[in-house]
Amino acid sequence: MSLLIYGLINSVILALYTVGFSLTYGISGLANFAHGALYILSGFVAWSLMNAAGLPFAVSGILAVLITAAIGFAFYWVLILRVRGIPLAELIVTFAAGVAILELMTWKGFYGLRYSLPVFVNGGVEIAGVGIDYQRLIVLASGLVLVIGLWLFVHHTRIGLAFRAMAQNERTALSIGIESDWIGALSLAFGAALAAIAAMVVLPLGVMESTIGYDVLIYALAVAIVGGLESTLGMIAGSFLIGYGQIAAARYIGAKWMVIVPLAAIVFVLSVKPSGIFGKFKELEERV
Amino acid sequence: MRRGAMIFSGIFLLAILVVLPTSQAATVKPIVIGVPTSLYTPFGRDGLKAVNLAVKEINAKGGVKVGTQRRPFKVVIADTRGGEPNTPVHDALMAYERLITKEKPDAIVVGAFRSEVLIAGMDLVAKYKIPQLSTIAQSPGFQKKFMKDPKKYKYLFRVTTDALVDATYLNNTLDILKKKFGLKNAYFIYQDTLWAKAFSGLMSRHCKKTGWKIVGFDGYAAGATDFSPALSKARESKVQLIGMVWDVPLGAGVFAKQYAAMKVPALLIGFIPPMASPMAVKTLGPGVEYSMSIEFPVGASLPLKKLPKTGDFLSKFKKEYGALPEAAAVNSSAYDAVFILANAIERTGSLNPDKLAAALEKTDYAGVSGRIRFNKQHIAVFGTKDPKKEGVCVIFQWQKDSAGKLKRVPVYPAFLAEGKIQLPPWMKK
Amino acid sequence: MERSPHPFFKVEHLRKNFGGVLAVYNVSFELRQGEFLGVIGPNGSGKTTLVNLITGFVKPTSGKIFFKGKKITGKKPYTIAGLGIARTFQMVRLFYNLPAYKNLIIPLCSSRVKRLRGGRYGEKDDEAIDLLDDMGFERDSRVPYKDVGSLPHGYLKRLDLARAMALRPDILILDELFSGMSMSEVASTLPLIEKFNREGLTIIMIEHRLKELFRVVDRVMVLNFGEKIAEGTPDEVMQEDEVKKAYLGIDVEIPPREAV
Amino acid sequence: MTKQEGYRKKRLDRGIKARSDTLFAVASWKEILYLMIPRFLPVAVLLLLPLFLGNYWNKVLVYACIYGLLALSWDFLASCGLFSLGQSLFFGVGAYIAGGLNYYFHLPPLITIPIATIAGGILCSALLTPVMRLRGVYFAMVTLILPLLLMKIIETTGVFGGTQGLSSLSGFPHEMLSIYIAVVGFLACLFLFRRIINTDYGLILRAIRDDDRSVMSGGINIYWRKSQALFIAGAAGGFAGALMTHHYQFLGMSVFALDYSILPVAAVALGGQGTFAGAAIGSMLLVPLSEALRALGGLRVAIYCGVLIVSIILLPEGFFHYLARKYHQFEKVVKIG
Repeated sequence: MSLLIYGLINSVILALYTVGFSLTYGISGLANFAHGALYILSGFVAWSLMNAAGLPFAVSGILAVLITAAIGFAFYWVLILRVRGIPLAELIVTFAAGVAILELMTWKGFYGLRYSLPVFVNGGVEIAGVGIDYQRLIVLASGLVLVIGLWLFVHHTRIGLAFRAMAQNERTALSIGIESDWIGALSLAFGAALAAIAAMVVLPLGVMESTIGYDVLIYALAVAIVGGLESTLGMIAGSFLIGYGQIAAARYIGAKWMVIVPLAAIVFVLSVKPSGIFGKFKELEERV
Repeated sequence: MRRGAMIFSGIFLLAILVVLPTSQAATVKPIVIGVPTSLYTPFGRDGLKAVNLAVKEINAKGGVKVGTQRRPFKVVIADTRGGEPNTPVHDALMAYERLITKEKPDAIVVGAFRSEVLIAGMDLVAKYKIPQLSTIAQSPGFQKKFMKDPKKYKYLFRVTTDALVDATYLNNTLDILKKKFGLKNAYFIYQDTLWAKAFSGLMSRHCKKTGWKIVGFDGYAAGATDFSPALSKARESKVQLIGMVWDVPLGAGVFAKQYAAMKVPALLIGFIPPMASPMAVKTLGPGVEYSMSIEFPVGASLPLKKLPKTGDFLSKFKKEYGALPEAAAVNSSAYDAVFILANAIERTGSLNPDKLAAALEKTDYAGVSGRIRFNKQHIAVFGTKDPKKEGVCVIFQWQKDSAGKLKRVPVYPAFLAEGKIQLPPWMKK
Repeated sequence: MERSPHPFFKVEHLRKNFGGVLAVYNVSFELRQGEFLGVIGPNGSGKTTLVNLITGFVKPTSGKIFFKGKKITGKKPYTIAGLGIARTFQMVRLFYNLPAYKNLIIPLCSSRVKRLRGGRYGEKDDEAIDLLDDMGFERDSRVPYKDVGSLPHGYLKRLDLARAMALRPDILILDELFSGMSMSEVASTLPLIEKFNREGLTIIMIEHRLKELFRVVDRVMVLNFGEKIAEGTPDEVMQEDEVKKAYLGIDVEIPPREAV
Repeated sequence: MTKQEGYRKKRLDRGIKARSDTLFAVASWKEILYLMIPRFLPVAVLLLLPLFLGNYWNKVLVYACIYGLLALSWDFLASCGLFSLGQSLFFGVGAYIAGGLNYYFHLPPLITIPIATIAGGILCSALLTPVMRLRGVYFAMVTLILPLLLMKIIETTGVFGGTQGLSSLSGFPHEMLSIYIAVVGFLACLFLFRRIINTDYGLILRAIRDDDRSVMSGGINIYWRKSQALFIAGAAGGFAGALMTHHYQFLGMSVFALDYSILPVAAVALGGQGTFAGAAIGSMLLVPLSEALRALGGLRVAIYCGVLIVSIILLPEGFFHYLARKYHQFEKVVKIG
């Protein structure tokens, strides 16, 4: 039972890690390798606001999300725009920017025992004999809300539809008056905001450390690749596979093997079915 | 391409500025102490602060007497990067070597954070013949390598505790718990790195010998972020005690919070930095109550009434830097190391490494962490008996005081204890 | 020519769908050695897909292809090329930053050519220049040494043909070789292809310029919406109602074979 | 970028450049020097440098050569269209082979290094063969992940000393020997790669990068060729790893660290891709620079990344191409009109 529940929570956490990454990729085809860095950056922004400016967590959390979104937006205009359309240069630039952010944070001293965001509600309940804290239930709920909200947003709002048009065909989108650079920048801003939201709900589970950024990136990549990039269904499937895989590996093989699961999954999927579980035919052709 | 050229020349200018030596009008040549360590880990950061504090004190008194002349200390630093095991060891060695060849330190203190860097760096230090008093890494691998060629490695000393000592303290506490409260189911979790594994291995072996039932013994990778498998297993199998050894902040923090959240009805004991830290209540919330942790050696972050020196050191530290050290480990060792070095220099009256090493061997210094002498393997003698005879550690528990505020209360050994071990109410039947 | 028990080249019930779109549907045909087959059809009728299927660039959904009695379906493009099925590309695929003759080095380095040369060690560069000479690249001019990027389009098409011929193929597949060529370029290239055919090369030619095509081919196959709707000599084929329907409005004049 | 009204800059090739491109007869000593200096001067400097540098800067030189080898190996893979983000894979595999042989079988460095070079190349091409059909970003991702995976596997299973690594490996009998092995190995690799890529063999590799379908239709087994390229690049990386292991007499799982993947890419981006000389210059600039910046501690990695971003965005052609153009051309300001 605990396997079931904690597997679910682990999966939702992975989905939260990934949702911003795959939104950005789905809309503008940009694999944002600075995703993990933005995630943890938002955590430290919130922490700084709380501790330096003395704001309550609710306010600083929201501010952190907005600031991260703005950083994502600026990031596009300052850096990505100049290498747009060269996938490899995009990858290297985002990756390098992410590593630079993480190393700068380490250098600034955001590495230690005192960085932690408070949980929303203290305490916990018992479900079917398994102890679970309210924060994890909040993570579960927000994961659900975010995925559904994203679906509604993409399918039922004007800007969401513009996003979809863009995702399907950039040239057509241009011809009906959708500015691709704006959409690209917005997609990165939304991706960054989602990363920040994930950070706000997931980070209170533990303490913060700049190196989390690397892990988040790898988890996001693992989920996105295993499920098939940019497919929402694939993202959900990917996070469940890896999430349960990790918990099961920890329980039945040995806890050390948890970290191997996502890495092995990436390598396995890319070498066997590069388009991922729910990837479409088109992607397969492009990748191989 | 003018812009590109400008950027490049800019980078080069910056480089030149950085390498240019800063001129100093020093009349007396200072004694240079090198501090190569992972400056961004709490251990390295606070270790450096402790060193600076000691140096300031010594210099205020006019410095160290070398022969007839009084010379001040000067601290030079090098960042060996990374608290995680995945930062390159070669790079750390390079930083070490740069420090040694460029700054020409007369001695090195603090030293590596990760055991593998300490051990890999031993050859380097021996090659350049620089006395080194390392104060962070706890791996017993040090002694093992030392004994292979004691002559070659004679410049290397370790001032702080060894994982073996830490484990003895915990084992003795386990004995008390067993006797006093009749606990018998234990679960061990450790960070899958060398010293932590050695540490927890000693604990579990001791438990096996003394009649505990070991329900689980799990190594988690240093980057682990979910401990629910172990915690749910512990919960299901009615574990009464969880032993945990960890040093990377991240995993320990998640564990501490998750342990509290999942309400595992077991007593927590071990070395969990965020939980032992003076800031634990602020960082992790009230869930830390009743958890027990070791501080090695004494004086790292917890002022003890029965050892006034620890209080002195920590109040000076707090006055200088505005807060207590973050981690409940090794800070007092870094402070002591500087004094031990000064002491040895004054005794031998020379900075010659061979003479200095010989003088260090004869060290007998009453420091913050107890009386420091070195054994044949060049590690400081630590024990559980008497701070006047050896270095000591302490085990404390988070308890509520009369005002309901959470405080760290020393509970073991008896000569340091200020309170009794309390069993959480949810464990009493 | 001795008769082998197997047909030289045979396609059986070949079928390919991309997603829901049927690109090639149930196409079967056979080729004798030395035969010259033309493939025609309106745009989007699956001609290029057929070439890609035969040369292994696209894997068929179902169906089989045999070459000299051996099944070659599902084999990798380089294996098929190595067996002796060479092709040109509708949109030429050349290396624009290399001199023209260096483009031929690639097939000349293949194991097939190495085998056919019989271990004879010769200058590959010379052989490349010779080949280009055959295609009408004047040997003494600097044209073969020029970077491909600076050559006019007609040259590119002929270079692509030379590249295919460098492989010393048994079957040559020409995918709209003449598209984008001027009349005079076509006029100089066509005899070349005829010459290859006379020397025993089996050729499959996909072409929109029916006039030129009908002048050289033995047989024509007509595709429409991925299906084979007719096959036979040029005269026979153009009589069929379905073909007329597919080529609605196109009035094709069929010249006598020998009248070049 | 200069805003002179009515004037513009004009760039002209020097006469000798135009002639030396196609003709091999040179007329005077001056011209011979013009052609030879850029080739021989750096080599001579590099060979003489160890005699004059101090102990520490000699270490930096070795470091630069080792990163240079990784950068060359990156550039070689890139020449056939395989963009890797995991040079540390090659590096680490070579290091573990050499270190393992030395630790468990006590073979001397002069035997382990050649074995690590060859076996490292074979092992790397075998490891990457399943993903060879991936292109661009996907290949980069796999190569980024693979070394991490190997690192975690070593951490988890504890093979080869686990997290602690193996120490007290044998070093070179003489300090100068190790420096010269690094320098000569680096130069040999540079010239070998430049040679390979200009032969017909190299031509095919470059063609695979440009258009693999066209190469396939030429009857060339591109996967076989790619695995050969992986072998060559892997051997260079493995050599670097083996050298580093013996140089520091230590082997740990950190040989798979991100640093060994990022720095070579940064070096190539800085120096310019596709000529190997760029990769060499890039690493010879970047490594000493980063050593000079060592005082800044952990900030250095951030600075590599900064250099990488700046050189990709502002100087996409790289330092080498920029220098080469300056060398072969002169500029003059001409009036427009």
